Amino acid sequence: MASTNPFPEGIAKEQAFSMAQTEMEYRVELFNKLAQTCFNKCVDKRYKEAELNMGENSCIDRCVSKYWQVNGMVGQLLSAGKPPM
Amino acid sequence: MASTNPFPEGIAKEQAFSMAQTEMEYRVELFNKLAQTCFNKCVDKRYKEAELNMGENSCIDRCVSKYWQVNGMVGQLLSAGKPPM
Amino acid sequence: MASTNPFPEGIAKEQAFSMAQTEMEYRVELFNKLAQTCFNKCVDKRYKEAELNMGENSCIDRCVSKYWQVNGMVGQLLSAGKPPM
Amino acid sequence: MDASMMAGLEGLPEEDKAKMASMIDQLQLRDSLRMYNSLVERCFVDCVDTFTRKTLQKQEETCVMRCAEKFLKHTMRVGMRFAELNQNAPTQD
Amino acid sequence: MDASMMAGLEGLPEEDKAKMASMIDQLQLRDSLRMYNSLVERCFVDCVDTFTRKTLQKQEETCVMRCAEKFLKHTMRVGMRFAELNQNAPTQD
Amino acid sequence: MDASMMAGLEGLPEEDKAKMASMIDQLQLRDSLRMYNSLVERCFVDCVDTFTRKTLQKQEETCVMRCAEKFLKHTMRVGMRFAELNQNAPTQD
Repeated sequence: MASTNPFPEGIAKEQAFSMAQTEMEYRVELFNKLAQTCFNKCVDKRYKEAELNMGENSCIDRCVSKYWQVNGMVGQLLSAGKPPM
Repeated sequence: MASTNPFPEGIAKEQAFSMAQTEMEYRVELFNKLAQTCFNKCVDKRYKEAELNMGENSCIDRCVSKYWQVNGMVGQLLSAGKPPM
Repeated sequence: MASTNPFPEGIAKEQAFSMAQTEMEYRVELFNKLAQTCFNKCVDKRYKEAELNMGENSCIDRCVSKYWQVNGMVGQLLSAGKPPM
Repeated sequence: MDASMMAGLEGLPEEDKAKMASMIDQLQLRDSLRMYNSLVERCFVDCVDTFTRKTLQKQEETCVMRCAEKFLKHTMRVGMRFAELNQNAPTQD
Repeated sequence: MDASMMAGLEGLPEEDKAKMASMIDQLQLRDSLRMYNSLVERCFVDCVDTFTRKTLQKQEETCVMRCAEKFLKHTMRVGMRFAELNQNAPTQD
Repeated sequence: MDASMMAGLEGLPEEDKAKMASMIDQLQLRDSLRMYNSLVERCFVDCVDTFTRKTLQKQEETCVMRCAEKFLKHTMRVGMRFAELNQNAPTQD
């Protein structure tokens, strides 16, 4: 029950949970921004029908693909730690 | 001090707190989005005076009412689980 | 192990942590909104080069200064508790 | 909201009620600070557009104050309407 | 995501796995509610522009329903593409 | 910020300081990830507008890289100014 280290497990474990949560929140936010952005770029806002038409569908697929690519590029720039000045 | 169930109360209670918190956050976000949206739709951005005029006030009341209605409609659509495809 | 007060320290301490966290989140949000806003006001979106030019740099400095001033003004208005109606 | 929200918490010991109250306080503080930040952002965006000096011009100040007051009054009005709707049926048409 | 995320949690006692599962449930609930709020906001902004009456007009209702359905279909499609990309390399060009 | 923030935590045992430090780390990680997401969104919105192919065109790539670098430099500059203002009076006019 007593340990030599006064706060070992509790904090380390909480930190692991907290990191996992932060990581999941990041993924959710990435997905949401991507979805909002591609909706804005690809979907006709007059809403003449409830279906996505062929043009919209192929625009969405390409938009997701390009967004993913931009995400990768920016990730490389940031992790390169390239001093931005 | 010892229970047959290894993690009963603690988790259930935390979950209840957490749900209550999520629900409150949802309400706050609904209110904030409604307020921002109706401000954008109804209020003159030239800010010629600090008061809301009659036209703005009645626009705000109707905007809140319509927003609430849209909230209900979308809620029904989602809870109907109507497969969107 | 037992204390006369059933929930003294635990809650007070959690509250202090929670306040500190809320305060930090506020600062971060202030900074992010300021940065996004001044980028929108000052930076040429055609991205003809990767550097900020002199005009952009001085615009940014003034923008930050003015944003800070607006932050102070609104803070005073709110803390004055001046009844807005 | 309250009824369903509190479902799991009814009849809990004092300690939990205190924890709940503390959580609500925290959420309200956080919400006020967010509102403050949004108000500053909105009024800055709507009122400040020249960056030839580092301090606000007189008419920018006036604009910001009116904007802030107007937004606060608007928020109060929306709050009243919102409360009325919440007391009635979950949806109103 | 999952692999690295779970790194610190592998082989943990049942209690922690339950806590983890509960956390994921909470995040999903929160995310659904946020999506709901965004959907309402978007379709309201895009479809409702007249405030001469306090109830929706017929064509506003139609617009809102189409908007909501279209956004849901869009989100499902994006979800499928996103899942495919996540299964492949972290970045794809 | 720091002074008032730490008020309730002064002279606390080591365990609490560690908890505090861990919280700050988490907030910083979360903030970095949000900044990353915002940067991607902004540069995508500003630079990508054609969807006839599924990979970026050369000039879109160039635009994204410049946008990202420019935004990072901008953020650093704003950070310096912001720090200066925080060191002086709470408000400066």
